[in-house]
Amino acid sequence: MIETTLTRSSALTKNKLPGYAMWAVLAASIVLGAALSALLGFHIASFAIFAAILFVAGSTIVTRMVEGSRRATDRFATNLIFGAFILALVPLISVIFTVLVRGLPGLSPDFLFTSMGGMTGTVDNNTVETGGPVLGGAYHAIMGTLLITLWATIISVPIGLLTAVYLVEYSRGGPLARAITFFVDVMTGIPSIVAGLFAAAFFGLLFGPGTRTGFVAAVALSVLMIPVVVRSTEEMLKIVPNELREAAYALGVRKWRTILKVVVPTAISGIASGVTLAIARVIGETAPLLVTAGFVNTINLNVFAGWMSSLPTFIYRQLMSPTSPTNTDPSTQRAWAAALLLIVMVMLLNLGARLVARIFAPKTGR
Amino acid sequence: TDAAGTETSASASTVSGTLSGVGASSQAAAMDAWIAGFNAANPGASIQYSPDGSGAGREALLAGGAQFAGSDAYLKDEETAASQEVCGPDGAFNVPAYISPIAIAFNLEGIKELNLDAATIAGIFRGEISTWNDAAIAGQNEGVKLPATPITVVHRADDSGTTTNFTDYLAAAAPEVWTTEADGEWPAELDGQENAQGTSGVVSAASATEGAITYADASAVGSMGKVSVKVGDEYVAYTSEAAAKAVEASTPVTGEGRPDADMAMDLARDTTESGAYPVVLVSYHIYCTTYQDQETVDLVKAFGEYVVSDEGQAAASDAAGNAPLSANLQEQAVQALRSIKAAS
Amino acid sequence: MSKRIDVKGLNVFYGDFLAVEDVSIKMEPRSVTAFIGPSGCGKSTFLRTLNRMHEVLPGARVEGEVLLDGENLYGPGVDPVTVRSHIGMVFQRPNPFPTMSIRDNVLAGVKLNNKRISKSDADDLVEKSLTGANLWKEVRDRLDKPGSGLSGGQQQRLCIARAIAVSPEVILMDEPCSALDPISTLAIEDLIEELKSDYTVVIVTHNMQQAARVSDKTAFFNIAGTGKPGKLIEYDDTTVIFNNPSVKATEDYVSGRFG
Amino acid sequence: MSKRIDVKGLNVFYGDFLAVEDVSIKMEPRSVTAFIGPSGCGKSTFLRTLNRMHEVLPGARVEGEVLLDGENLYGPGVDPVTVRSHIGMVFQRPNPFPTMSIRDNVLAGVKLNNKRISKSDADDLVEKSLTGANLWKEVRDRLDKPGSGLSGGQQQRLCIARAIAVSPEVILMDEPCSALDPISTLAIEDLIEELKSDYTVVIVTHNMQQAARVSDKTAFFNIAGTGKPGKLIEYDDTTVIFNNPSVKATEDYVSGRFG
Amino acid sequence: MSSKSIQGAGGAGRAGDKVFSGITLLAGCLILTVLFAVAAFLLWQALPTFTAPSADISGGSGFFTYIFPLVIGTVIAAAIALLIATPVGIGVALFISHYAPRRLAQSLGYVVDLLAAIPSVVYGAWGMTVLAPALVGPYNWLAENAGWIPIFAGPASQTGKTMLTAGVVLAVMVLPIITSLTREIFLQTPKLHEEAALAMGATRWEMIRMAVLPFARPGIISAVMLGLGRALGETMAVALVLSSGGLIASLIRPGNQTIAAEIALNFPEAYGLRLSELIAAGLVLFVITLIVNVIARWIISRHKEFSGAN
Ligand SMILES: Nc1ncnc2c1ncn2[C@@H]1O[C@H](COP(=O)(O)OP(=O)(O)OP(=O)(O)O)[C@@H](O)[C@H]1O
Ligand SMILES: Nc1ncnc2c1ncn2[C@@H]1O[C@H](COP(=O)(O)OP(=O)(O)OP(=O)(O)O)[C@@H](O)[C@H]1O
Ligand SMILES: [Mg+2]
Ligand SMILES: [Mg+2]
Ligand SMILES: O=P([O-])([O-])[O-]
Repeated sequence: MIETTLTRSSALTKNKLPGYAMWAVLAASIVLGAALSALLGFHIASFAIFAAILFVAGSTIVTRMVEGSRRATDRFATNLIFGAFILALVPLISVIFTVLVRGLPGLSPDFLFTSMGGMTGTVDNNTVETGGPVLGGAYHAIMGTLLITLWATIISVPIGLLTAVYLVEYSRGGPLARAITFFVDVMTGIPSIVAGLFAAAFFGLLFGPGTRTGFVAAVALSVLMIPVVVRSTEEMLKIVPNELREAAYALGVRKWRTILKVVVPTAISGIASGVTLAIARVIGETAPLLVTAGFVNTINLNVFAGWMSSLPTFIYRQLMSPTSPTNTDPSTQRAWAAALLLIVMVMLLNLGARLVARIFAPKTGR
Repeated sequence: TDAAGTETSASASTVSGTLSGVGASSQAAAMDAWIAGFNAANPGASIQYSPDGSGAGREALLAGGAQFAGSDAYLKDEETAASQEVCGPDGAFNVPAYISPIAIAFNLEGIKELNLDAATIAGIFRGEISTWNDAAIAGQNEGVKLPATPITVVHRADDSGTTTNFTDYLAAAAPEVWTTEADGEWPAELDGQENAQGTSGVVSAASATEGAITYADASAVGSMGKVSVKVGDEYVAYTSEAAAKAVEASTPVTGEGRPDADMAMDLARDTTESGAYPVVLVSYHIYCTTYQDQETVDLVKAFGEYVVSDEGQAAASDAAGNAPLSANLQEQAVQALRSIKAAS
Repeated sequence: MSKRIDVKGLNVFYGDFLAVEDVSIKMEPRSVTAFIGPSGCGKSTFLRTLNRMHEVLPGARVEGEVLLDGENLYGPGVDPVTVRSHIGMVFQRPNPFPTMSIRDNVLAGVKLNNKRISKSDADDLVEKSLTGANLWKEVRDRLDKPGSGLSGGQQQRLCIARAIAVSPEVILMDEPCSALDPISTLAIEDLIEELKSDYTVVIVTHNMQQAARVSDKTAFFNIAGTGKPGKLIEYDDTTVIFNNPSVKATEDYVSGRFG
Repeated sequence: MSKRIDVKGLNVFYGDFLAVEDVSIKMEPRSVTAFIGPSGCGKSTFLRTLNRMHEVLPGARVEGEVLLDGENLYGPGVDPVTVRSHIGMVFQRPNPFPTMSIRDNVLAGVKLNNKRISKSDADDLVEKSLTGANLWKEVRDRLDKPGSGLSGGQQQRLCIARAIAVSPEVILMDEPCSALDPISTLAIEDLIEELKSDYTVVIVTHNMQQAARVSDKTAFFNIAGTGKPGKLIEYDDTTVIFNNPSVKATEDYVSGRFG
Repeated sequence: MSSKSIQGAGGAGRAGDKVFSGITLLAGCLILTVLFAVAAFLLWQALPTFTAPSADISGGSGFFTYIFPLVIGTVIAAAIALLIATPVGIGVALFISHYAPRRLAQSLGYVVDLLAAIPSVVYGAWGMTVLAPALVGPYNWLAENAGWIPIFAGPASQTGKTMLTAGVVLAVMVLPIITSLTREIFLQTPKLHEEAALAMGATRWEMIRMAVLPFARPGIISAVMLGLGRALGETMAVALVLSSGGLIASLIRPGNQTIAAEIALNFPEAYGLRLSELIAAGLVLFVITLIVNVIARWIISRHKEFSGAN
């Protein structure tokens, strides 16, 4: 007994790799990785892969030898998790880099505040020949995206919020609630084009064939947005502690007032970020907009009449049928600039939601 | 045509309203030019065009969801019959509006031009000829240093009018090799080839791949190498004139119940006429013979006539790089458009 | 404002499970009644039937009568919401509304019901309630700060202030001190002593010393085993329960010899 | 297995905030030491420095020495993971792993070091630990049911069983009974009495009676005001602290006259 | 005294409760109605496909023969996407929730959320112009050195536009979805259980395995399902990135096609029966998501007893 105590006690300090050990392993892996990769004809990608594999294996083995298998597993998991993160960064940075590099040159006040009205291939041909600035802009598409998304939000948020309230506060887990939860999940899987076709057909039945307006598009997007709103709001309402509801009931407050004045405000920051997520989910949709909102080059600010462009359809059209087939560069530039713009818009939206969250968040004091 | 032109602008200043068209994406660039040009002359009117695709365009016209359609294929007989429901007793009719040669473009370093006959082209696109230095190719291109690069065929992934016209050419001009019928979808049996969505898709995929060959609207292929196709005994490179010549040689489509104004035509792909480039796409505008009210009729006429006018064709070819309609076709088109009337 | 509570043959259910069986008990106005008993014997459950908070839970229901000055809380046409504004409740864990200031927390019962109240009336009510909860001095100059910034004991007193702001006749407390330190506990016990002069107070506690210190009468609940219903075993003056109970189980329990 | 803990001049920080200042204290093996004091005085914080759980919180750090039989826990090259396997901990709220069965909960810590433990060894260990935690009889025939299905007191004892299964030298308990009813509390107190013969036990409690009942020595912590650091005021035999403390604050606190 | 009675009073208030709960119920039912309307619309439009003679269907041998390869293609694409995105996504989420320093973690979370919003056209364009060309080399290498594995059989595509590329693009697209959801759940793991594990002498990874992952299991499944929904239904990105074709085992040659892309590519030119076929394909996709959801629910409910929801 005394002996085990002794060995265990000295184990408090024994067997620990010195701080520089991992750097040494890293350096060794880089050198070895470079060598291996050079054997196959040096390439930065194969080098990175070899070095990474060698480092993960090497550090795990070294740790295992010195610190034992538990630490080795821990080290291995840590390496994998850092690895996953770095791995994920590669494509994501590549996407953002691509969008920035190709989009930034096209972002100008002109691009923001003019439409494509009157823009023809002749103009682009001229631009390319004379090397002048790319004319035409995405104002009409920006406004279209804002309006359509706004309307989609106006439709989806109340429905989604109320449904979530029903599920969390009223349903008591009955069959209807289970059906709603299930089908909401199914709804998250509706292919976006199907949502678009549905909205187009529905409005075709109501207002005659070929009815295409911003509002039809908003309805299509709502079909995609509602389930996201329901799901996130539901989760947020669920984590509002029951104690708060009971506190309100015990004061003689009616249930609906409790929900509106206590439960929802407590969850508002979560709800706001859920709605942001939902908007982000649909703001980049292309396929359903193509069949519901039509496509124009001119400005239309009326969602209830006339066709409307949006940033995603603008991007798509500029890429797939460039304004000048002969000189596609101006169109490509517009497309990437619009993509960048769309991302910036979502970023601002996110910031806005954070602000909302900050303002309404439960105060923790201190 | 001069008369048509002046009359168009004379009546134009008075037209107003909104005209919606849906249809072929091949015309999209030209349509931008037409809309811009027409709007400049007729500030009170507005035209919108959604380049959703030819099928979608015809579908929309027949369902009453659009006042005109752009289509790479003319209305079939049964579609014409169906059009009576929304277009009055005479139904709808086709007017050629946009003619464009289809270039057969390849990506081989240092080679800008190759001569090929239809059978060889068909063989290449069927994958039967798989390297660039194949005897079939070399035999027609003496003096050209062909590499042993494998041929990568890039075709359209989406259903497209370009594919229809290209396969129609192959089926007509090289029936022994190209045994499948013309269709907008690439033959399913030719599996395992590269493909891409849209004209810009195939062009960018082919430009990025050494040894690739594709077919695309001539205006879009840029600096890639182009094939001169064998017509009769000579090899013809695509030019606007050569394309127009091929269209001239085509035969009008006749059929039960087609309105008098209809200008649908079957292209003579196997023409041997000297200087004609038969790999060409004709895209139509499809209008109703009868519209509900006079205002729409005026607007449609004005727009339709502007499109086929010298001015309109020039604007389009400036912007989209296509081939203008011949004077003869312009004349016919104006006549046809004048027959549009309001329901009484 | 204080009222008598008279419970007659009450059975309390969770769905089909009978949690508390056949309780009859009378609680006098202007007095403190303590409920004691082992965990799971139904003290909380029973307490929550006294202001119809029980039925907030799905499947929960009640048989029998609870009379408030002779009026049956479970009678036809009685609105549970009205009942609760007459019978306030304080919970085990302090639960101020996190989105509201101290002031708004006190006014919650009024404001959440959309009752109009003038600024000066509101100020008076806030001061009165907080004073009544022995909290006024500590928070008077930070009324607009969030309630969750207070210490646990202060939060619990804030909850009491919130409960008395709607001027109830009865105040129910479910282990109000179990999450608090001894000093805060003492403050709350003092407060209960004061509240007694205006309200009927019913308190559930695990702390026998606390029951002995604050209550006039004590009810001992017990349970025969898991899955069995809880029952009221003995109900008498606190001094009797702690010094001279008539039932053996009570004596075992209060002397810590239970089990 | 029991070991002596010797703390020398310990300062505990949360970021820049000094939560506990300059504590020096010796805890003997095979004894129970109780920490008492008002809420927020740093009892939990200090307790958590004894097995380096403190540093789990972001920004938390420590100055000074904690010697376990002469070895500094905060010495260079000491791995906190090893420290924690020598010094077990039981928390205020019972926290069995909800996704594990009772059996797996007991074995959770053991399996970390000894993956290939044989079935019969494991069975023995489960029985021994559960018996040691006074829980064996109650759960022997549902060892494969989830631990979260037990009552609060049972869950707390399960957590103790889990802690002793890895045969630590010291067991730290942070208000282990505050969420429990008196019967469960009694069971735990009995258990602490037994644990003492094998382990060094340190317990934080709000319940002065409990401290008096179970501990051999008692440490009284206090705090001068919000934002000030907590300090060790007096540390002595439990009987001395409760009957004849040398500091006035201690006397005020243990007699409930504090404030 | 009567004013203090518990009787009467509050009829109006009760009505408020009724109205409000009625409205919420209505909203719930509206969602069901919309969903059934979508299903009915799909069925109605798809009907001609099921009644048409099989020779008239694309491919000439009936709808099943037509749709089967597409279903398989869809499943392959989604499977590749999830096989990559699930472990990486969970890894990134763990990195943000348990490994990265606090400040960094917050901004990282923000960036990841942002990525969920990049329109699919952009991912498609990126996949087509950046990723696919970059993968040609590795594909050639794979075809040469690992060609005996059926999924790497050569000759490799010379444009890089293959199923594997499409799968990778889809993985990049669903990664933010999985990451942001699982991250939230990881962050909600009760401190109680994490500390229980740590106090027992668990290393960080052991703590994660003991406390975090079991707690997050149902959430991870939901997140993966949400990602799967996106991967199954994604249209534009696949349409742009994949050289489509018939069913083929090799993932580095042109071939295979997903339902969503098939619809997007052929819809513009489709009319009549072809249109109805494509909508029938949409219906099939809808049914697939339904089945997937049923399976997910079943998996989650199977472990209810040990779910940690107490
Ligand atoms: N929401 C509920 N649904 C079903 N059964 C419940 C519910 N709440 C409590 N019970 C059961 O009712 C019985 C009484 O529980 P109750 O909480 O009233 O006991 P208690 O005396 O307050 O215990 P404690 O001292 O632990 O608070 C117990 O058997 C308990 O399991
Ligand atoms: N995670 C934390 N971050 C910052 N400060 C903290 C944290 N936890 C506790 N504190 C502060 O440290 C001080 C001591 O807190 P601690 O929880 O140790 O007190 P305690 O004596 O255990 O109180 P209680 O009896 O309520 O458990 C308090 O001022 C508290 O606000
Ligand atoms: Mg209770
Ligand atoms: Mg504490
Ligand atoms: O005009 P297209 O149909 O070939 O795109």
